[in-house]
Amino acid sequence: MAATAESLERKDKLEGIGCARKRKEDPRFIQGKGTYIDDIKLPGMVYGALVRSPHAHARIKSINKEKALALPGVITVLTADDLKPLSLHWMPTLGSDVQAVLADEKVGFQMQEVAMVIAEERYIAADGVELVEVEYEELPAIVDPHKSMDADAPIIREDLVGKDEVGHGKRLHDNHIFTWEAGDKDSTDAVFDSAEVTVKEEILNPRVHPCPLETCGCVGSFDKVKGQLTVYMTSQNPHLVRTVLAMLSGLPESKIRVVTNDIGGGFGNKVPVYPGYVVAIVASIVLGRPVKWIESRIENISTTGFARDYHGIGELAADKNGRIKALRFNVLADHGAFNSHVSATKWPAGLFSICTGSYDIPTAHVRVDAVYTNKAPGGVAYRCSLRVTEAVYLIERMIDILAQKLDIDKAEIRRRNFVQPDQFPYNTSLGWTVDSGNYEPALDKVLKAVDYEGLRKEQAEKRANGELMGIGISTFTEIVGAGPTKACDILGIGLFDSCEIRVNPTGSAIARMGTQTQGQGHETTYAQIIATELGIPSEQVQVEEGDTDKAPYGAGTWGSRSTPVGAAAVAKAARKIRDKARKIAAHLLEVSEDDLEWDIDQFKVKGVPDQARTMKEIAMAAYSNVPDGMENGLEAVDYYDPPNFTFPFGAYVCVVDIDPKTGEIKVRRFYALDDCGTRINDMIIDGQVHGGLTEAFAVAMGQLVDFDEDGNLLGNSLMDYFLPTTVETPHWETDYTVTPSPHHPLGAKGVAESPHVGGIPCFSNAVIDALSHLGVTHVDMPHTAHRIWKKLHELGASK
Amino acid sequence: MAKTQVSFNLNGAPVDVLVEPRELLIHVLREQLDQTGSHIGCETSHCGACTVDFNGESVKSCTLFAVQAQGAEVMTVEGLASNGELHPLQQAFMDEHGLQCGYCTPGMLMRSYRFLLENSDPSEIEIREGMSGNLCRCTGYQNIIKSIQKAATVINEAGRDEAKTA
Amino acid sequence: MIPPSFQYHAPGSVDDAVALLSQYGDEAKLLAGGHSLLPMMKLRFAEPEHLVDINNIESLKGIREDNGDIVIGAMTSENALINSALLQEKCPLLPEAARLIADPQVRNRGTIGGDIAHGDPANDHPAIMMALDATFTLVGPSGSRQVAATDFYLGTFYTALEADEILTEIGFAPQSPNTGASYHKLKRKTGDFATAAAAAVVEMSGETCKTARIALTNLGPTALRASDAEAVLAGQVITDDLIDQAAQKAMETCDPAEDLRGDAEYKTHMGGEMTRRAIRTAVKRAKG
Amino acid sequence: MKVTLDKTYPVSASANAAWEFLQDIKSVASCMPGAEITEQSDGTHFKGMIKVKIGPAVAAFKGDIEVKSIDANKRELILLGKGSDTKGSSSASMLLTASIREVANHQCELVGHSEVTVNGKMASFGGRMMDSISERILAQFADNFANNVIARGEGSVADAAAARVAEAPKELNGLAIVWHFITDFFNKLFSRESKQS
Repeated sequence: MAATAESLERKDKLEGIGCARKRKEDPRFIQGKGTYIDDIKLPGMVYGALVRSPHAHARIKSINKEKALALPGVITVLTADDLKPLSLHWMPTLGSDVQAVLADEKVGFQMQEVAMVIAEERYIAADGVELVEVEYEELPAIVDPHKSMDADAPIIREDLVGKDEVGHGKRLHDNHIFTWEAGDKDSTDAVFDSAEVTVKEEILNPRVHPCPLETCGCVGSFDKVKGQLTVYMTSQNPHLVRTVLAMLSGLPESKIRVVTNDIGGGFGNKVPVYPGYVVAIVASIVLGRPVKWIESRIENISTTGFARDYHGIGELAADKNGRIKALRFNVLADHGAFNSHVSATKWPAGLFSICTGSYDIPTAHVRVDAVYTNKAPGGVAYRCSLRVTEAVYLIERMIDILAQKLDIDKAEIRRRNFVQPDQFPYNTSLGWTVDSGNYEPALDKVLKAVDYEGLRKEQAEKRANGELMGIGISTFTEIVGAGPTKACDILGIGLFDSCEIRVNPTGSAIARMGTQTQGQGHETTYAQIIATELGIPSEQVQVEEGDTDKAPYGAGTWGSRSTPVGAAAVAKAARKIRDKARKIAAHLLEVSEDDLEWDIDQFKVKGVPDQARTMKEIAMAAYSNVPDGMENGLEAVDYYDPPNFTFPFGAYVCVVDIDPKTGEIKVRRFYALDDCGTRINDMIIDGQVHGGLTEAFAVAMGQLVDFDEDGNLLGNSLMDYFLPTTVETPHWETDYTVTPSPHHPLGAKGVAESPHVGGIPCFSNAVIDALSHLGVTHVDMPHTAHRIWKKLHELGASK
Repeated sequence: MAKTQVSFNLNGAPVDVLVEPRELLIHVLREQLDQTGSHIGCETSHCGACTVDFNGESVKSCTLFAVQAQGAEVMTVEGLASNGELHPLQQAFMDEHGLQCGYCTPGMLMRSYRFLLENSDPSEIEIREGMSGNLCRCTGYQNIIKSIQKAATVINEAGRDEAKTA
Repeated sequence: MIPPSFQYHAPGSVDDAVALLSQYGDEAKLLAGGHSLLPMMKLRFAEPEHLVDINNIESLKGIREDNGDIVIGAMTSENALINSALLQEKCPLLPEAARLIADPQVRNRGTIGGDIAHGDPANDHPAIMMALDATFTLVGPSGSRQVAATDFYLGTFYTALEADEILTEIGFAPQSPNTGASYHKLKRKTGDFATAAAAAVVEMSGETCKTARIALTNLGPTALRASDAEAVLAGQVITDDLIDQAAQKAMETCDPAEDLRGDAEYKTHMGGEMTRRAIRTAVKRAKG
Repeated sequence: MKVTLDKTYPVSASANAAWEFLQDIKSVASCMPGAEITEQSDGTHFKGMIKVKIGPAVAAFKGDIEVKSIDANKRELILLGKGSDTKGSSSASMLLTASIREVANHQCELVGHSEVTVNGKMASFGGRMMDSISERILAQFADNFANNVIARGEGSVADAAAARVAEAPKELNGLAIVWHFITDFFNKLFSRESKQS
């Protein structure tokens, strides 16, 4: 019908939800016109460079600035003693601990910040760093977290001696940070004692680093006359940072402006507040000049925001048919020299208790003990929600180990344990309410797509003539979108998020957000939501983030919050505007609101199609002809506090071939099905999945932040740290099902982290599956050729 | 340290700069000449974010002293579009979602620009090898490869059309 | 990551470069491709007072034939080797190996001379040069001299090159008929140095191996010539079993240092495996 | 980053002559290329420095030397040297057990066991090169040691040795060693194995 064709055309013009439209942010990037932190250039700007500790654990005997200060162009050299009078030599961390801004009498990890040289030029600052003479008294270092709580272990944090807790309950040792537990220990132990089958495995999530291509940095700019501090910085959460800076500096938040501009990737690395930022800002306040500090790549990998370092022991209890009866996970968490682990106040181990995964596990108990070591602080969520990768890795590995023990097919054992569709909303034995899920159809679709049975046949034939082929499966459930403010806060601030929309008289719109894109394409996807909700073409919707003077308060973009929380706020704010628009339309059409129905981009009178007012017309009226008693203007703001997290899930299959003579692993095929609920832009979703899978590949196959026995870093540059190139990176096949979140205004759940979280165990499961007939149940990441060959050689299978 | 004058052509226009011998080309391009499209990602010549076209070859400008550019022809991403028209590669990266955070993009574009001049009709494997000196953390490369394939087609078709009309 | 200050010299001739080296002694360093030296300077490990940039010396660049021999200028880039029609026809081994070095951008700056003169056992050209029986021309204050690749490497980063000498040319005979060559390199990823690599040049007559030259990369203090492995093949009818024996001999030649790439046991076994693969391919190519 | 080295070097002199020299700490130290004793605190404690020339880079270590024990019966000396480079970016320590073993009438051996530990920048970027560096230092030390011992004797042999002592490099010639660091820095590419031992 003509009407349908006409309305379809109007709908297409909007380029709203479901349209794979091109990104609005791309034109500036492809022409080299992005504005990243190191592109900021301000009049009178000077440069800061950090003097860092060569030792993992040492007392500072003396710091001699004289030679550095004598260098022409060096303005000042700041140390802890200079920050003390301002009591800025220590700062609070996001883990309820404190961290030295500049080393206060002692260093606790190699490359710790000791002093900052401020100079007129970048090159002079670097020369100045070489001239600062620091005398150290070396102390024995703890590198292995298993030794942190030894009776004779050296005390890493003398500042905490006598404190029996650091924000999260009782400490058991001077190097202990907290114990966190969930579930019912007694009943879990009971089930294990009487179980038909149990499996147990030590499983490490090694220390890795998110390593975005742009390192961290900032420009602090203090206007002494206005008493106004402007901070340009690489932050995934500018509003929280502003609050932290206000707490630190004593300046009112109204006098602090945090601006992010464009960010060259974050992946969790750009959530915390780092010493370099603080010193640059203090220097700017002291000098009254803009101070720029930019990390080198080596500083980035060595000191800011590592991830994982979770040393787990997984146990499952089951019956002979592979039905899991109980789960018991114990983890030793290495948090480095300060607990700057990013976590909501009530969740010192993040959301680790999602570790029951997609499975109906009636009884469970988990315990996480965090300890200090002489390594860099951190524990950020590397392209995942807090500790979710660690949780999913453990359960997805353990269920394979159980299948191996019972000789049950690894797809079949998952089927037998899936939470069934009619069980949703499903309350896990560790206290979560999973709102929705439909796991079996997803798995079946993937197995069919890759001809799983055919692959298993091929594997059997290959094994017969000594070839190594592995098939990995991962059927994961994520938890993202932190989160309900009743459950989640950081520094007392709830993890809601916000959107403010203004519709201009001529019908275009601007939306300002509390979230912060780092490449996810917010300028495009948020505009698409507004297009669909308000009938304004997404091309005419401008989305702004990352300026605390302009945007409403929000907790930022991490833990896949943008779609579950930010996008919900967009929809809610848009709907408030539509409600007002309906009143104006009724007024213009001289009918009652109830006689109106919304149709794509206009309100029409029911049954009288030609009686309508478009949003464009309504927008103009909002500024000229509103009903009596109504304010002019057409805008709304929404602070969205989600009722629950969202639970994206997926089913992945990976096929690998291993060369037994070299240990080299070739990923033959990787098929990823994701269910992120309502899909806003397929093009962008696919891009996110490709990226997440590639980071999962990097973690599984090569990434490791390594140390020698004295705490010296081994491999902290891109010569050493594994970022795969085009040649190593596999080709990705993507697919999807749609199970909308029942509580999200759009039914969307978030996607960027699923491929990382679900991908890592899928790679490991494939590699270990290739060796399983040799009796191998587990090998730790990273799966390098050397490690695989050694394993094969040890088994006499490297021929 | 005494500064020396260095003169070269940047995106077709002559430029003169005063530099210390130790100043890296990437710093001079970004800070003295305000061409901030080229980025610094690793400083050890591994990531390729600083890739520029140098005398008709792709080089990593973080591992070249500016004094070595005396008399050189240097092209950066800012010189890729000509008289207001995007280069087919720029258009293709946008059409095929060949970028996310955009940080590696100028290096990707400058490398693929030279790569397609070296190999106008590459296979996927040739593209993967030709782009192996540029790291990306966001895209997983798949759409970057698609973008380069699409640009190659566009450029070749344009070439054929010109040949016809000529 | 900012390099320290230095004085920059860009001589236009070998004589001028040698004069500068003689004048400044070990305060001076040669700058070729710079992809090893610059990161070292940025880390402030290397702080030379003088850098002698030899990129402007045209006479050091190019690939030519000189009464039957192939002669390559020391400042010829890896990509120039890869793209040389002459080499592809008369010494395909060299382009094949060059393609496995670093990445495209680095190969535009990296030079064969820099790779050879480091004496770095991890570099690829030293083993290739041994397999090709190449000769190096070194020029110093007292004129020029010739050193065979097999005599050039005295220890890790310790070569026959004197502090005031420059490697100017590399010469070797083109591949003779009924000869096949191959270089197999195991590495972690694109741009990586070899975990282990082997070069083989094999001359066949029918099923019999007339001569064989085999050399190994990153499996000892220098590139290694695997003479014992060569001896196993020479004059024999090539069989899989014989190739295994040769690989075994190559493993006995290996003395690798453990590093993050792998321990000695792994590297030694990989040396054997790469040798096995290099011989197989070379023999196949020799038979055409 | 720890390296343990066991080395034996021939000395063409009597065991007694060698042992006598070995107890003269200042002279022994001067056998260490680039090393010198700057101050003697007491009978067993000294301050000194060692300059290791690494190609164009010079690493100068300042530190303390302590004589842990002198055992005349075993002809054994135990020295502990600890120091950090003047930039403070690296530190090193060496526990040296040196003893003299008689072989023949005018022939003995210097038997050295040393444990070298390096921390900081050098360990991170050059750690796996400590082996060969320590070896070079010790080899040159042994040379100088032998020459010094012989030089204390008489006759043309002694004169020749004395001449060699005079010529001996005062700094460790590590021209090659800079490349150790360079390639180590490069060679670690994607070698992910832990070197903890």
